[in-house]
Amino acid sequence: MTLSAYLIVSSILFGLAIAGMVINRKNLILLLMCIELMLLSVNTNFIAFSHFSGNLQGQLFVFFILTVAAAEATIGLAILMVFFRRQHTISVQEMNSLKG
Amino acid sequence: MFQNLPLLSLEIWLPILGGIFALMTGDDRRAHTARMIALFTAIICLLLCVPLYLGYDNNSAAMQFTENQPWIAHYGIDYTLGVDGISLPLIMLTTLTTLVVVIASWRPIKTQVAQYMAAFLIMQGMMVGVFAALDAVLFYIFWEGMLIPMYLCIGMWGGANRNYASIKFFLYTFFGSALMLVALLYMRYYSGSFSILGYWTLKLSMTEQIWIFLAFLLAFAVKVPMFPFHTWLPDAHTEAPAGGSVVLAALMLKMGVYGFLRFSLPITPDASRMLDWVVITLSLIAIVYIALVAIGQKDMKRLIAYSSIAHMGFATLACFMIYLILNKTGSIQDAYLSLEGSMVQMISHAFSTGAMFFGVGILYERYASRMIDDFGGIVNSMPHFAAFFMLFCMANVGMPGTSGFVGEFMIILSAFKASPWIAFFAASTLVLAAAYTLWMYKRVFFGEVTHEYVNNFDDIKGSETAVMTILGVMVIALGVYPQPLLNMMHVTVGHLLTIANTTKLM
Amino acid sequence: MTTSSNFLSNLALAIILFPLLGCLIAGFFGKKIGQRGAHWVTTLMVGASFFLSIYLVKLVVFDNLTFNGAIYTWGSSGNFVFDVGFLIDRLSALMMLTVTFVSFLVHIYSIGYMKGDPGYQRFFSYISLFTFAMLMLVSANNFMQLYFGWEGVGLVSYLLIGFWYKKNSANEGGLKAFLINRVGDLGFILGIGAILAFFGSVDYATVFSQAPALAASNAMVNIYPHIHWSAITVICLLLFIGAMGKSAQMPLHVWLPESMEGPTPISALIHAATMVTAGVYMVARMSPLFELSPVSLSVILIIGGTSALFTGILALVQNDIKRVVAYSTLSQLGYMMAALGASAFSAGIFHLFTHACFKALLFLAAGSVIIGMHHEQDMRKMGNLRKYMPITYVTFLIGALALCAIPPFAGFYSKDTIIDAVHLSTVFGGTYAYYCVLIGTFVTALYTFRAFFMTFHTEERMDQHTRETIKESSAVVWIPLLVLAVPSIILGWVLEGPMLENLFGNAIYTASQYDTLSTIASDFHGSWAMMLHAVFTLPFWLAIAGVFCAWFAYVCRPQLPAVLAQRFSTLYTVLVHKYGFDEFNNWFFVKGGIRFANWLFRVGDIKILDDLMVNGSGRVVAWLSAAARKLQTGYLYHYVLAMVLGVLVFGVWYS
Amino acid sequence: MLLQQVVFYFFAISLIFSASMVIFSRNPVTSALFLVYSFFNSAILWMMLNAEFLSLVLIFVYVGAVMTLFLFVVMMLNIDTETLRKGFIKHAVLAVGVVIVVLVLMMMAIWTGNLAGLPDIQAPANYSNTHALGNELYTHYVYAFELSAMLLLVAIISAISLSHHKPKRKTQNISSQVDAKPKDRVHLINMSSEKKV
Repeated sequence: MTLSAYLIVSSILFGLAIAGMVINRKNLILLLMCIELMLLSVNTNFIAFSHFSGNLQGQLFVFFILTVAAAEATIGLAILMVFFRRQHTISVQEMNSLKG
Repeated sequence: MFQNLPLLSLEIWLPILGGIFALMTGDDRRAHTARMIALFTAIICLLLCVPLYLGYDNNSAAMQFTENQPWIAHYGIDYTLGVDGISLPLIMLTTLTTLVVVIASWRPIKTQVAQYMAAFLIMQGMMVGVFAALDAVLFYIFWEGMLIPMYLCIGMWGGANRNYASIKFFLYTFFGSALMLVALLYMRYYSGSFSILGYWTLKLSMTEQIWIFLAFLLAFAVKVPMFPFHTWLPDAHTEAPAGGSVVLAALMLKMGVYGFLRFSLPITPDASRMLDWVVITLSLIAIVYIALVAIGQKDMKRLIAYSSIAHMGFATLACFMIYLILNKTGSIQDAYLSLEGSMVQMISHAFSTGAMFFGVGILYERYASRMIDDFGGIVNSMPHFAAFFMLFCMANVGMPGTSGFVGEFMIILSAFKASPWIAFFAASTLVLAAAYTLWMYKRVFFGEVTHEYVNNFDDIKGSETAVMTILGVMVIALGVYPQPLLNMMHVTVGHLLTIANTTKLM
Repeated sequence: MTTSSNFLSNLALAIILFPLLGCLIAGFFGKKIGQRGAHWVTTLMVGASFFLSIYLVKLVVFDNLTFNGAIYTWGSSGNFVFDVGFLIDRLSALMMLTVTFVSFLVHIYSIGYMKGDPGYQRFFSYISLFTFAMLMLVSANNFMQLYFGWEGVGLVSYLLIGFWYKKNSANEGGLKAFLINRVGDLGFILGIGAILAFFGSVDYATVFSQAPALAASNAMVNIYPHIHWSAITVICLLLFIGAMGKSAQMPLHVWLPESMEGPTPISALIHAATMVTAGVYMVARMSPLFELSPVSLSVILIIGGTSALFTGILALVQNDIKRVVAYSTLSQLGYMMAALGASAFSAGIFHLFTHACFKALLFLAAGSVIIGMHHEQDMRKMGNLRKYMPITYVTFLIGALALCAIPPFAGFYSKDTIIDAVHLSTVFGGTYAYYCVLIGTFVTALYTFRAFFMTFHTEERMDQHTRETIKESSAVVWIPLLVLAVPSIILGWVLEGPMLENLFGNAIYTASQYDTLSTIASDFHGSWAMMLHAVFTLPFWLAIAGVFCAWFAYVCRPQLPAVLAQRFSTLYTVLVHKYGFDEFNNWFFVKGGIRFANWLFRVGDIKILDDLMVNGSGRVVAWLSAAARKLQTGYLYHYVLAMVLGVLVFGVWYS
Repeated sequence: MLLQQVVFYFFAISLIFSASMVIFSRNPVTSALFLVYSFFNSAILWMMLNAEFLSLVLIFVYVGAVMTLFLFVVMMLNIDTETLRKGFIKHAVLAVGVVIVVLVLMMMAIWTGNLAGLPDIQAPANYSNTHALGNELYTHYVYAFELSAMLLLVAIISAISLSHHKPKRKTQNISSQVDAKPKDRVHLINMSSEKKV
């Protein structure tokens, strides 16, 4: 397979993730899932480049991205839990206490 | 044995370390431990000044006790310390003042003692750092770092309007020094390192000098504070706790004048010579206008704060009056008096004004008010306190035999050389300072007891007497025999005058 | 330095430091040593100083020793060196003797006068401190130390006027005294600045030796563009402003009557005998400078003459016994100044000495009366006190006669010399001053004997209780009176001759063209002859006329003064209001100053700087951020959308 | 080669399908399950790129732990999905626009990127991806590795501290009971007595 094929797949995946964020913009949990999708596409890109250019740096990077993504997902979900406990909803529409 | 110790580093980091230890004692259950740590640290720092003073060579204009470690070598930033005859007295003043503040806060501060003590210890380290730093970045870090404990000090232990005052204080001073950073970076671009002494020898064109001078002027004028930039000071003083006011008046204001001496005069001598009238005019306005404003104050702390501004006007006036004198006679011998007067004025102001702020703090502790009208006839219930306060009032009005006289006398005398009218406006302080200080004294201390509660005031005792005695002794000692202090700075001042009198234009 | 001059400096040091020691002991350990301890310590110390001063005068005047040198270097800066040092010559030695003499007697007197006062120790500490400061002033060999003493006596005067701090009028009087003195000091310190600028030194010897060269070089001070004044005149005028403040010359005289709020011994010591004469002493000490500036001599002469006459007139309408004496002090200070202006420096100092004795006597006698009257000072409530207080009566009479320049009392010699000197003076304003001092003799006699008659003669006007308890004061009070009465009688007779000859030696310099005293000296044939000659002079008869008028108006026709006051009501009002100086100062400087200060604070600091500039810039930021915060909806998805769009724009831009 | 292409296209299409189901599905549980499925698919793709270790990590760690967490949270929280989906169509237009721009940009990058020259290198038979990664990770990237470990630790602690409830105890508050005064308990009020009409 060529590099382009992988890249095309991952960019479609990325586009879908963005679309998902725009469509499901009120559902916090789906937003988190879309972020996971984005990371997946990015990771695929990294691995493809790593493979085709014959070095390991890309994979190492993915390793660290996975670590960070795991941490981010955990904390994101924890925040979500706290938020739900307080507001009894996960609608992003209710999250406007940041408004200046 | 002391020659091998990095004394200046110790003077900087020991109090900061002490502050951290004090913080570690946590809440008020271990307040006494925090107090003891603070006292112990402050005493050690003061004792460290002894080898500093004894080891200092009065006959050398070079920086002494220098320490030099590469820090961020890539950008030419070094950890460089050193003192000369201008910074050494100020460092000694800093350590003494902190000790006095620690003693004075022994009883009045009852909540968050550890944090309070830590703030002052850390502030002490930072301030010594400002006076000892010979690297511009190091200087800048200490310069700004000092604001944080002070900000916390006003914001946490302050009076009713403390939020406004602390934010005003912080923003004002921070805003002032931003441009200074630009100037420092600009000069780094040409000199290749951040060494302040390197800046002194840097050749600069007139345009560059003027811009750099203006940037410094803004930074230091806010800090001093000079006339149109002074309104943060009365607010900050009014709201700060007594210790905070003392440090603010005794030390922080000195930073501005120190900046003029360390940066403006030697780095931009030609611009200083050209624009000396700006500073002189503003200083004279400070002396006359601010003194008049002080007369009308109803709040004691505000009144003393205004008197502080007027007194610092003397110091800045003297810094730049040297150019008028040099233009007239061309001999730097005539300008010594002015510049040394400025230094003495700074040190003496620290004692007299600091002591007056303590005095108001003592009254505030007895009856939570700073208003003149809330007191009256205090001499009836607190005779010893009244006697001490009279001494400091007299120092404030420049009575011979007290420290306040020395600086004023030297500056007014040299002012006549510059111009009789400058001397006249400067000397108007004799009348105006006496008017506001003694009128306040009369309303607060003399007369019949006007409020019932005044009768119940206890006279000063214990730590309060100790503080007043220390400051009183300093005030008298400096007034009766200022020569040791002057000896310390002769050579340095001469060196500085030579640099300030040498053009930098190519 | 030879051993003898070394000894002289140690002697002077001892004289000066003894009172300081007494002050410190009484001040710091007042509670421990108690009232008796306090007065013993201070009186002994000052007494020691007094006796040492006698010895010093013996050494200086009879053995012709002098000392001029530094004790220690106070400070130095560049080429300028400020020393603390002594100049012990005939002038300063005699001044030290006068100061310690009066101070010693006042110490003794105060033991009786201040009895039972809660601030007893404080009082003794203060007057010892005053003695110290005054001695520092007198013995200085440079302007810095002169200024130290100058301000030091001002401080103690402030503290002592406000000694009874519960009395509001006392506090205000003290404040007023201090501030007006400070106005004078402003001129004085500028004068010192000018001296340093032109001579490069503040040492008397250096300054005096260079002064003729400076006068000859025509150095100028640029007062205003294109307006130049001679440097020596500027220096002298500025110094004289200082003297005007301290010696209460018009128009800076207003503080002295107010200073009578202090205890009476203080009025005697500070506000009659010593401190207020510091200005006279200073001008005499600076005679080598003043002699070079005819303009300043004129100014001194005119101001001195004016003060001598017009403040004397004010004493005519005062009813407070102390105030009468206070105004007479003002008037006598005017005489001294006029003498200085006429270049009769020795005569001025001579009058200073005699005045110190008889005015201290008058004040202490008045104090004795006040003790007797249970601290009542209004003469309208006295009368016929000679019956109750014979010693006070006699001593007051001696003082009054001395004051009125009736021969052979001390005042006659000194005042007569002054009047002659002013008459002979050739500088501008001499004639005016002569008439002032001449009429002044009449006025002096009139008010002095008015007070004398109202107090000691006429019918008894006190209330019943006072009348029953009134009695002669105790011995500690009347012994000093007697001691002071002696020099008040003989001092003039003794000193007139030496004074005209060469009492002060080189300490005083008189330029030959102004030397009025040498003319008088050539006509002088001994004190007896001068006394006998008095009956042929105008001042004598004027004084007699004054005494007679006082007797006529207050003893023979007691209703006359009221009639006169009604007839000349405008004049009377002007006098009662003291020519309106107080009203003007109050209205212009005090009220106006405070109003101006408040206005500056309200408009300058609060409105313009704080509101407009500081908080104004804050408001601008707040307004801008209020506009900008509409962008912050607080909805997460808006931010996400903005981020996504931002990424897209970024991508499109760089693609 | 052909087999590889078949495998690639199958799983690529499957990946895109599952990803679109993630965003279009009405039920969050379905979404989460489809997300799991798309992780599986991409794991296969990664496997084809000789990244065996990472693809297995993706399955074990992501699917095994993170996605389970997701599912857990989704099920635990009783979410009213219907209100959350309002305005779906309205935003779809915007979404399509955004997606088109993104795709165009990426395609442009891919076509103009001159990527054809890179060969598809197949690893030698004894090549161990895990071994190679480990070699790098524990030598050159050891600090970064330690840091990521720290990061995970911090994440664990913060997650626990965020979601940890303090248990509500039902013990008596002695001091407040002692402090209580009669007048706090009973509030007597005066009322005017009613009058008969």
